[in-house]
Amino acid sequence: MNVILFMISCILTNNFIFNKFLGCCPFLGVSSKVETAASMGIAVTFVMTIASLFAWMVNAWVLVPLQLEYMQTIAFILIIAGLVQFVEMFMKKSMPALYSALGIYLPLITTNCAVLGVATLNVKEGYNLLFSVLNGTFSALGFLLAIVLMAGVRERLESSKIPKCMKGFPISLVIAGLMAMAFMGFNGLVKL
Amino acid sequence: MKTTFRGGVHPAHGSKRPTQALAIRDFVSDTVQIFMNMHIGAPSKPCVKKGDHVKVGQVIGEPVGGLGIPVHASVSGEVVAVDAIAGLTGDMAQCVTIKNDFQDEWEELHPLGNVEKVDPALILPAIKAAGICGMGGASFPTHVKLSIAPGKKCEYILANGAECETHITCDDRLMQENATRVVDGLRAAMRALNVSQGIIGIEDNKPAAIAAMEKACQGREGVRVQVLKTKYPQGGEKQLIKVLTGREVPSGGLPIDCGCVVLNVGTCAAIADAVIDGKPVVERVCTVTGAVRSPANLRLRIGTITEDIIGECGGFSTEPGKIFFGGAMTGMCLPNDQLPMTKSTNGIVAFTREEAVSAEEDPCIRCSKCVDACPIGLNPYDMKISADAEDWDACKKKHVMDCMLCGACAFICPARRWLTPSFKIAKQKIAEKAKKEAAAK
Amino acid sequence: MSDKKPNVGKVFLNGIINENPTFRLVLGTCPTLAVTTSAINGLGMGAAATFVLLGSNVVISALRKVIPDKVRIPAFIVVICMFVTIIQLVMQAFLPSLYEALGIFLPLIVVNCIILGRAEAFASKNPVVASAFDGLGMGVGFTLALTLIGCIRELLGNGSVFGINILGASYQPMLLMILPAGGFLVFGTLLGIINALTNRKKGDAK
Amino acid sequence: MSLILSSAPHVRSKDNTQRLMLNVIIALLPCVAAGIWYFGWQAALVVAVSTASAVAAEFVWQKLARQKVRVYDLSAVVTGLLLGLIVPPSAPWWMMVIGSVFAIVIVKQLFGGIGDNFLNPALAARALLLASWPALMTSGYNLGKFADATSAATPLLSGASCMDLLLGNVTGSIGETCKIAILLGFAYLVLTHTIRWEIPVLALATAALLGWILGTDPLTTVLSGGLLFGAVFMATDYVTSPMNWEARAMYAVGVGVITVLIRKYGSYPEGVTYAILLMNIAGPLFDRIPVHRIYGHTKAKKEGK
Repeated sequence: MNVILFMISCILTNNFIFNKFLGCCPFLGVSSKVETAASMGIAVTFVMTIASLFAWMVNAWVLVPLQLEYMQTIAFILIIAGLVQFVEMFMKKSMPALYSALGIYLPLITTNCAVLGVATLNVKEGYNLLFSVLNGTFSALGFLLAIVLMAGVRERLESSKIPKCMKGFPISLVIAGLMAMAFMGFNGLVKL
Repeated sequence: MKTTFRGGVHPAHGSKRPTQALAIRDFVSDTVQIFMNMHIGAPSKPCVKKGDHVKVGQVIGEPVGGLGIPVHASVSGEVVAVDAIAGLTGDMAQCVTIKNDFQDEWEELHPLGNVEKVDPALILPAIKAAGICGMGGASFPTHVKLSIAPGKKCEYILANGAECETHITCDDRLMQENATRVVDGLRAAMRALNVSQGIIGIEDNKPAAIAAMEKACQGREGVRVQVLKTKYPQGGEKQLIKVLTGREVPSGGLPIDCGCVVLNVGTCAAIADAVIDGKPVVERVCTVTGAVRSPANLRLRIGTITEDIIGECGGFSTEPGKIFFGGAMTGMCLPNDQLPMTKSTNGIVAFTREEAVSAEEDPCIRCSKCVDACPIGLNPYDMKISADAEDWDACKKKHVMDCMLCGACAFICPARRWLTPSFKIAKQKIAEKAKKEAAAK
Repeated sequence: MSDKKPNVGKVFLNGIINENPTFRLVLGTCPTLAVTTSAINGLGMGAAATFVLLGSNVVISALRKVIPDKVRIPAFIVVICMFVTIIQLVMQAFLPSLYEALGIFLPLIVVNCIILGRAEAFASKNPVVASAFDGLGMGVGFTLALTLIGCIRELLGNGSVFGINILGASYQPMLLMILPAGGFLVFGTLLGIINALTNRKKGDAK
Repeated sequence: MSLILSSAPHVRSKDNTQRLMLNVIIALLPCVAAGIWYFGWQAALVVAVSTASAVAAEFVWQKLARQKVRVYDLSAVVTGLLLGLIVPPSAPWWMMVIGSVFAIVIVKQLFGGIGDNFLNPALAARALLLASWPALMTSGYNLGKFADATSAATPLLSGASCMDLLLGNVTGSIGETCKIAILLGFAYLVLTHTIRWEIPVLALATAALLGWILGTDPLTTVLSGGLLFGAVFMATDYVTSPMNWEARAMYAVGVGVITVLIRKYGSYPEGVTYAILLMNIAGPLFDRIPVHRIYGHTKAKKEGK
């Protein structure tokens, strides 16, 4: 039961975008079309899950025993960069269809703060392996939900008469703000 | 049994039916102008010249090409001009002007007699010789419609008596006064194609017509009346087929692709005239209403000039702002009152200045009334966005080609947006592009 | 650009005004939104980022001829990471409350696109001094923006600026402003206002 | 004779934007009356301030942005009225001004004005006020007929009888308490073809069903809190509800489900505000789900794929 509640909280209550401001750059930058937004979201989900797993293992089995915790950031970013490279190569070879859909987003993910963020958060919150991976997956699904909803709204607003000075980032931020306000409705939905 | 389709609107002007009780009366003017391009397809070739004397029913235009039909003189008298004049769309077309001598001298006719006994093989040639094309407004040559392509089978012939358009009541009166003729015409078409089922669809706001038609159907083989709910566009071909047979015309296809042929009741009556009496199309019933002193249902000789018709109806009641042929939902505007009516003109409506001025386009409020109203199930809101952006490819993806320009969305739109006109342009642009591409290949 | 010696002062001002990373380039949105719940947090975050930006720009510029092109991005990240780790440890030791307030966004400076962006766009192509001023200019621009947003949010959401009460005790704080949604809204409207002002300026110039 | 040439259709329905908005205003009048009856003159003041400031905000914005002033379309009046009816009767005037200006300027005009906003302006403003001043937004019901009420407990938990709920003899936001008034408005809107009945009915039915499964009496679910008001006046907002029938149905069900979930498990006493806002956001995606049937297209699709 706890696990399920945790998942819901990752997606809705503690949404990465609307509550933690992680992954805002792709959220604002890659959300003009629903299809690309969904692809980006799926790619992020993929990487965040694996990154959480590896980061936890490296932290618990390498950094902590060697008392190298201050090297955390550097270790994590290298893991993520390597992982993204590896995933990219692996996909190119064995899943060309998926690669052509997600390929261009993968390099962007290295500098997506959501990925490094989730790895760091997992350590900070002291999650065990299961919860780390769950946190990675479901936070990413929360990101996916947010970015797809955002893209839906933006597509709908494509034909609207937004004032010139608000076009682009400003209106996207306002949309995000209003969405964050609506997501506040989920507050307290999960009491952990 | 279903009596209606999904979507549609209720144009209030139609429900008033101002000329309901008006019986059909004849009117013959002293000059007629007969266009050679009254039907879809290649215009007919004039075969009379200035100074010729013609009789009623004499062929004055010979058919050209597969979709061609002959054109007949509608009055007897002298041909005073054969020249090109601007038609309804502004395009120049050949036109024969005849001065009526009021002798009403008829060309010799070749009646075939009782439709139930005539040789079915003779029916189609008789229809072609009579120059019949769709009288409901589409003006598609009827003999072509009834020539079923090999591999296709016609199972239903539907007589369209829905008359869902606003203002128009000519079919209503025709069914009341000439019910037997309509049934005869339907039976003739059924026999020509060896079809066993004929259904006459009539909206429930025409009880007198329903009663008359039901009576006329008694004892006739395979024909029956189906009462339909009053809603626009109940008389749309696609909607009528769906309601009467439960079938759907495939996208981009014709009614025959789902085993149906739809004939207007006026067309049915013309078929009956052609078969029983051998009479070609020289006259038709036409509703004249709106800002005229005494609205009427007139049986007019083809080619009667609008000004004369309005004059017959007592002239304009006030300064007109707009005159159009057909109903208010799909009618075509006239640039002046000098144009003649044609075989497919079912109504002439004059609007006052106030009625004619169209409101300014407001911003869309996404009320989705257009989506609810679309009888095809399209999303006019979405199509309009692409049409405004002149993104014709996107329009095509949103199925604008399935739009039948019924006007329901534009009618219902509270923001008064020009939905239907936009789609008309989009359809033209897409068709032009397809033509260009085909030519390039 | 590498041939010409860039004007140091211009480079510095460029980062503050014309290419302000927050308001003009809209980079590094995550920390901008996350830590600006108060003016002091915005200033702290800006200062930390400025330090990293300055350091990484100098080092990368110095090493720009040594680092092979193919591995330059990972190399840049390692350099940036080094400085982030330094500032993390320093803050933890001397400013523990600010360290807590900034939370995970301190280590996340590593993936702040401003820093990697400047390394790639400027430092890897320009001499050390110019790069230093570029880093400083960008850092100051970022800091100013963060502090401004922090001030607005703190003022409306708490009635104070830098912890000093301004609007008096009777002010009913608008809590939304220090919630995430408020961050998005303030940043978005501020961007719109700045766009409108610059557009008008451009219009005047024409 | 000069004749106007234009493309068909030549007739338009009588319902223009202004007329539809007027219909909504008329439908809201019973709620306004009930609110004043129960909560006294302060309720009238709240509604008046919010309506006036909404109209003023729209006017000033359109003047400043050099746009055509469209105050005459009455949409700002509707927004202001709606906002005034979903706050407690003791809401301070400055809060109403902030709410109305936010609703009109940020939620509506920044996106391009009427028809272009993606959230219901009144509800977004309520969410803003609720998040900003939670204390002011969840108390202060002891006015008018309830002046002597000892507690201003959250209206959902007060344990009032169904009859009290129906008549509005309970505390709550100004317009949401008297269900009879809301139903009157609903009937008017449906009879004038201003809205379609599907969204409110589906939303209420879903909420009642889910509430019943989770152990609440269906009638109480429907009659308590702001669900009925939201379902009738907010969820049916043209601009922010989906276009296709199927999408509207999904949207309505979503409103019902989220309302009950927030009521039951969330930290807010009433979830209908957020439920509708969230569905406003998801609406465009619902419209993309290809369930809408187009005449003559079923077979073609199968053959095509």
